[in-house]
Amino acid sequence: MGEITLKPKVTFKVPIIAETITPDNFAGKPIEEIEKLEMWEGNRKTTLGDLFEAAGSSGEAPADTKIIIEGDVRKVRRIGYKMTDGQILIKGSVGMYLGEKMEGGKIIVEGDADSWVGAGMKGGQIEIKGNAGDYVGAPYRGDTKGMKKGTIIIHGNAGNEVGCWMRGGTIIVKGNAGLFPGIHMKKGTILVEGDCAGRCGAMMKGGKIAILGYVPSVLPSFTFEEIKKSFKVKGEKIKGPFYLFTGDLNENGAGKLYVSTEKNKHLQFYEKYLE
Amino acid sequence: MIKVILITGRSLNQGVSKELGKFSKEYMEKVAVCELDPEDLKLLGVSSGQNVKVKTKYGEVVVKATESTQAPHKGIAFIPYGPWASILMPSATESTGMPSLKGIEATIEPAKDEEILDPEKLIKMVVGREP
Amino acid sequence: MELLIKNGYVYDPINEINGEKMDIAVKDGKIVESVSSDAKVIDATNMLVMPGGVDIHSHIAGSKVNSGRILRPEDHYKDVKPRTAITRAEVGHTVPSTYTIGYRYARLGYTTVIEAASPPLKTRHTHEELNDIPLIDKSCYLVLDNNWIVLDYLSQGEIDKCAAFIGWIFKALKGYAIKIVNPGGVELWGWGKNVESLDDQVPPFDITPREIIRGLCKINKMLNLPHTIHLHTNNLGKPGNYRTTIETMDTVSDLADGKPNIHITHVQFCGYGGDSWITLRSGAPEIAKYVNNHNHVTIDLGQVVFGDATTMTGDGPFQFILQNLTGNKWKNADVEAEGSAGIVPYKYKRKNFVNAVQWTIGLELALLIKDPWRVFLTTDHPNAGTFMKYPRVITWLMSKVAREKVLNKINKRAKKRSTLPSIDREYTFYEIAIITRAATAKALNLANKGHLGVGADADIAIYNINPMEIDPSKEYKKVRRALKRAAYTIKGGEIIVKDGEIVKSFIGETFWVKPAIPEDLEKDMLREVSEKFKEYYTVSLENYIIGENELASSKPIAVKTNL
Amino acid sequence: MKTVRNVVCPFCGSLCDDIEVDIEDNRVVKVRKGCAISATKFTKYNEERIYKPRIDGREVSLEEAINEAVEILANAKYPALYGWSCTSTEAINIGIEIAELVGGVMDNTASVCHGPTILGEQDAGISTCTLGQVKNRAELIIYWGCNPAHAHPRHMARYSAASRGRFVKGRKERTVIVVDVRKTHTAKTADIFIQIKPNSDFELLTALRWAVKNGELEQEEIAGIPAEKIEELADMLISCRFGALFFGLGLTMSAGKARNIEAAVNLVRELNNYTKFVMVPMRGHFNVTGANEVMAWATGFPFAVDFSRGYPFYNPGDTTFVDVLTRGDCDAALIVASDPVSGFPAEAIRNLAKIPVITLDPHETLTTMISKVVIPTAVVGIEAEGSAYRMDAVPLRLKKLVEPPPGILSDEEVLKMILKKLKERVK
Repeated sequence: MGEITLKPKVTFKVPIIAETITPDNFAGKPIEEIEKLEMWEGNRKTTLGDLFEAAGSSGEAPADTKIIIEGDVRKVRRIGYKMTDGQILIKGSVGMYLGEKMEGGKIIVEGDADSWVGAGMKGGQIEIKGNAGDYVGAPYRGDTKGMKKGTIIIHGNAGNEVGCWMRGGTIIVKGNAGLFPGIHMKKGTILVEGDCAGRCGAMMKGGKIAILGYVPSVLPSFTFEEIKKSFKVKGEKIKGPFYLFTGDLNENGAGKLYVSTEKNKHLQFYEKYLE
Repeated sequence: MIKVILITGRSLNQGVSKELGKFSKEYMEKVAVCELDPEDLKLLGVSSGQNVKVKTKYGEVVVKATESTQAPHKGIAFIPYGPWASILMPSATESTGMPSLKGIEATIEPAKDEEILDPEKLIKMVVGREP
Repeated sequence: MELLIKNGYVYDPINEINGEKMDIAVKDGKIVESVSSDAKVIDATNMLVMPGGVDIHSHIAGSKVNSGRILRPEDHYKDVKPRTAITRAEVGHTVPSTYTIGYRYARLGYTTVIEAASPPLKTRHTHEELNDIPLIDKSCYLVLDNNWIVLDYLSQGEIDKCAAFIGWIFKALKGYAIKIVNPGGVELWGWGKNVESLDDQVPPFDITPREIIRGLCKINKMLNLPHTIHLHTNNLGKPGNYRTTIETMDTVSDLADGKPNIHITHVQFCGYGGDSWITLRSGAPEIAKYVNNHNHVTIDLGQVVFGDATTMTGDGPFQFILQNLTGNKWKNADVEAEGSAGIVPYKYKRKNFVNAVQWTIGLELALLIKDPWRVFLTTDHPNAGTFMKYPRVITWLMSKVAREKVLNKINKRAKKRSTLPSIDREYTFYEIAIITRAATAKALNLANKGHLGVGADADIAIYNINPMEIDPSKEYKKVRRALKRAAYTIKGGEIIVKDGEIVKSFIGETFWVKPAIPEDLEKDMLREVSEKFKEYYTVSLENYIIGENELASSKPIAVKTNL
Repeated sequence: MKTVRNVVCPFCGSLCDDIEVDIEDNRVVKVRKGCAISATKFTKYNEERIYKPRIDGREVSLEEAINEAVEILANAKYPALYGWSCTSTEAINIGIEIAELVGGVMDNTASVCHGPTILGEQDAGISTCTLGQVKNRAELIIYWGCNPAHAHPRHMARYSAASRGRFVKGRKERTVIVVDVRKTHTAKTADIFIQIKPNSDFELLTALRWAVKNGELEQEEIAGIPAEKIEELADMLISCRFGALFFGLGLTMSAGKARNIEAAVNLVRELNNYTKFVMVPMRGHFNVTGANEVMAWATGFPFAVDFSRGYPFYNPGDTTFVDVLTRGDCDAALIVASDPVSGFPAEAIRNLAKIPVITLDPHETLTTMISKVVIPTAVVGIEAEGSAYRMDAVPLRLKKLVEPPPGILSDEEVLKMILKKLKERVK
């Protein structure tokens, strides 16, 4: 396994577009060539070498290339764009569009990640040890091609619209989630282990969402089905019990929404429909 | 002190006084205000025209309390758009471009003896220097 | 400035020049007999030379097009090009930005394009966009058939005043021809309804679609307008509608005087046989038969090209049906006292039965209608595909092999039902020059466009292909590649494209008609109209009028009327 | 004295075009037909005027100010250009070219107004119309999260509730419903007032749609409204011949933002299966719609366009001015016809105050206070002409009524000068 370490040379002020930071672009290249990779600092075209100190050596193929980023890269965007294999480890917090359209490999962030983590992701794994912003896995405006495959794990909290337009794959939020997890979702699984600000599964057509914590309410276009003992994520059983809802009926959807019964006593009134 | 949901918005007075100038007396009179439900005023022990301090997670500001003509809206406070309202707003937009300018949790307390800052002082306070 | 285009193979059907090797001389923006020895020489040896393309129906500017842009950011993300020292940034795929439209048409060798439908109240917007479309000359049709003032006058039999109103509106709003969109049906869409036949009543006007069409056809003649009425049929997009289309053509046959008096647009969308989406079949043979036997009709294709499209039309009720069929996002925008617009993103798929039938219909029309002077190439951009696909459509017309390649990939049931496999006709370059420039210029009565005779505007397309050597039937890919990127496009005597790249940019002209209306009649009419305006509209009559100074490069065309 | 008729009012998105203005000695002396705001706008436009360009508070010549502006923009790595909603479409169009040339972020005030409406539309579409359709046909009108009595004072009389149209003759022939968190002055004129809990519009819109679809509501109360009342309301919406929903910032700014609009779009779409229904955003500034239109035709996107890589990139939340400022991304700003400092959250203002700001405005504002370069301009619609788009995207021509003060040019002219110099400077 080849390892390349990148360190910002200065504190970045304007946004850095760094879609060239991928194992695919690094593999098989000597440091001098990696340093020549194109980057954008605001409206100036520049190179990786101008912005980052690069050290180490890359592997022959993306699969055996690991990129380690040290320092503050909160302004740096699109790291891991379309990567197919290999690893990126970010030892801090990172900017928007991390792992956009990623197809394979693994990205680990030790700090926080800004919005659009794994935007339109097609495979691989992203793990954020801190918090994530909004629109995890979501496509750009107007587009309907959300996350298709792969896994995103967020150990902290996530913002609004986790898994917007999701078409497959798995998103796990170990902390809390904002409004609208699984909005427009068609397929795939979202697990929120903490609380959720609400409106889960709005306009969803399919897929599964489970909330283990508190939810203020369930949308009126969801219908209560039954109480379920457990919920499965990637083959692993998550113990309930859960209120199970189907929706979004406004979209003739058949998505499944699991909400913890214990943390949501205020939803008990639904139980009258069991009789 | 009472807890309210704060909303901001346009008002006719704000619209008219804006055209008289952002530094005019009228603008400050019409915009540095907080419209409250009569019941909320009573709870606060404040009468229309007295100053109150509005606090949110994001900031605090002294404005003049007025009795709302668009009541009932118990538990809801209204401040017209302008520099006094915006200090109380979150800067985060939830990645939409739009800060949440309506529906923010706030507290209101009487501040009869505290001064309402004019726009110049307000900006100085926000940016921390002479503009 | 002088130019000499030397040794090209020239196709100039209006002047009956069919692949003759000759020189074209240009001076001060016009074609001339000869130029001095100082002229800049363009060596067109072994190249194909044609007049600049003239697109008779394309949605390029105005509120509807811009609504499409706003509605579809996903259309734009992948199709971008940074600015250069000469060009503005390019963006947009099926609904490109104004700049992009100008550059892309120019690259194809097109130099004149008409916006197909502008609601009068929003025509100021149309002009603001036309002002920003570089390089090409342009104009717009005004949608007038569901206009309340027109309907009031027609239903009251006040045809003179109606003509005066329409004449005035061309002067006031700077438009070129009368556009008719689902006459009567769009007015009813104001209540969420539609018409189903030419003889349905349109309350409260006490008028039928047939009467609207005939009335406007008569007025078109009274005003002596350069183009015919330009008509989008009733029942568009519905199985079995080819009958409505033929009925529509026939309803004005008695008003004709040996020349075309009606243009039916994007006939593919109104050429459907069968009586449901399941029994859908092509109605092209029947329509072609009618057109072949009646010389008062011209049509354009609205040819489907597989892939992304954005449907946009003034036919609000049709778009409502389409959004229900597709479930795609839908914009509807009704315009007070005038009409509507609807937008739905769409993707044509080869394996989809309906889409495959649609694809065959356009080609059948082009191949079964014998007279190329009455059938024009369009994709009803961006409804059936973008204008960028014209080279591809041309190869389907020129090559049976190219058609068969697609036929083998389309929905099997659609292929079985189509007459297309049995058609052997292949267009020649001369015929292509007719359906893409000569005939369209003629139909628009643009005397200086669409040909290369002395006095014509020096709008010229040169393609890097040798028409004497190439066999378009077999080497259709070469044809496509050459037509996609003109070797040179010359606009008004200036070289604007070289080797498929924009080398110079400026703003072309916006032309519009200025009919002469008797003063008294106009006064009478305006008195009535200004009263109606107060009731019907939310803007004043004065603010409805567009000043000539609002056009970046205004070219009025004075018209003597028969009023 | 002369009287100019059919003047378009350059204040709010209603763009009333029937104003009559008396002019004497190059001054507006009387305004007829306009609302209170309009009358003030036309007569008090000389209050707090700026008469001389400034750099760092020092009065300079126009040329010096323009040169300084050009230097700032040309040197910036990520400049932002913002405002635009209170100027002519022509001026905005030049702004776009400047943004493209300097590789900046071009945003207009829609981003903090009806930007969410556009985002909602981009996911779901919208069934809309020009205001005359409502005037002529609407039997049922809903004002949701908007207060035209205050924000668009003549809207109800000219275009909606109380307007006189061809098929519907006036207020008595219409049913008016107001949905708001307060009993606003608009609500006080309504036939039905639905007082909704703050931040629960999405739930109510969703429930209404479900009720229109004849679905069963399993909750007894939604958004503070009993289920039976929601069902009744749904029946009313279905039963009218033509319904119109006007909506304001009560939807775009409260929890859910763009998704509230999407829910409204979906409700209206559903209603069109039963009757005719449309919705129209109550746009605020007089040409914010024009800013969206011209940006869309020139760049493909209606607001929040990032040109840093030479072509337009759009992603509100990233490329919107509030976000760009809050993250501290931009290193210079050009503000035209807007006062973000009096309307933006504190963090954004703090960051704006740290960078060189160029401001074009006729008047002293909180933004001119913190600007490095201030260039005074003419008041569009009074001292300069140009095009503007009404809230329903009807384009109108603003008139020039009087001459601006000596030496003061229009936004369009000043921006043209900046563009010209920039073109020489940036190759």
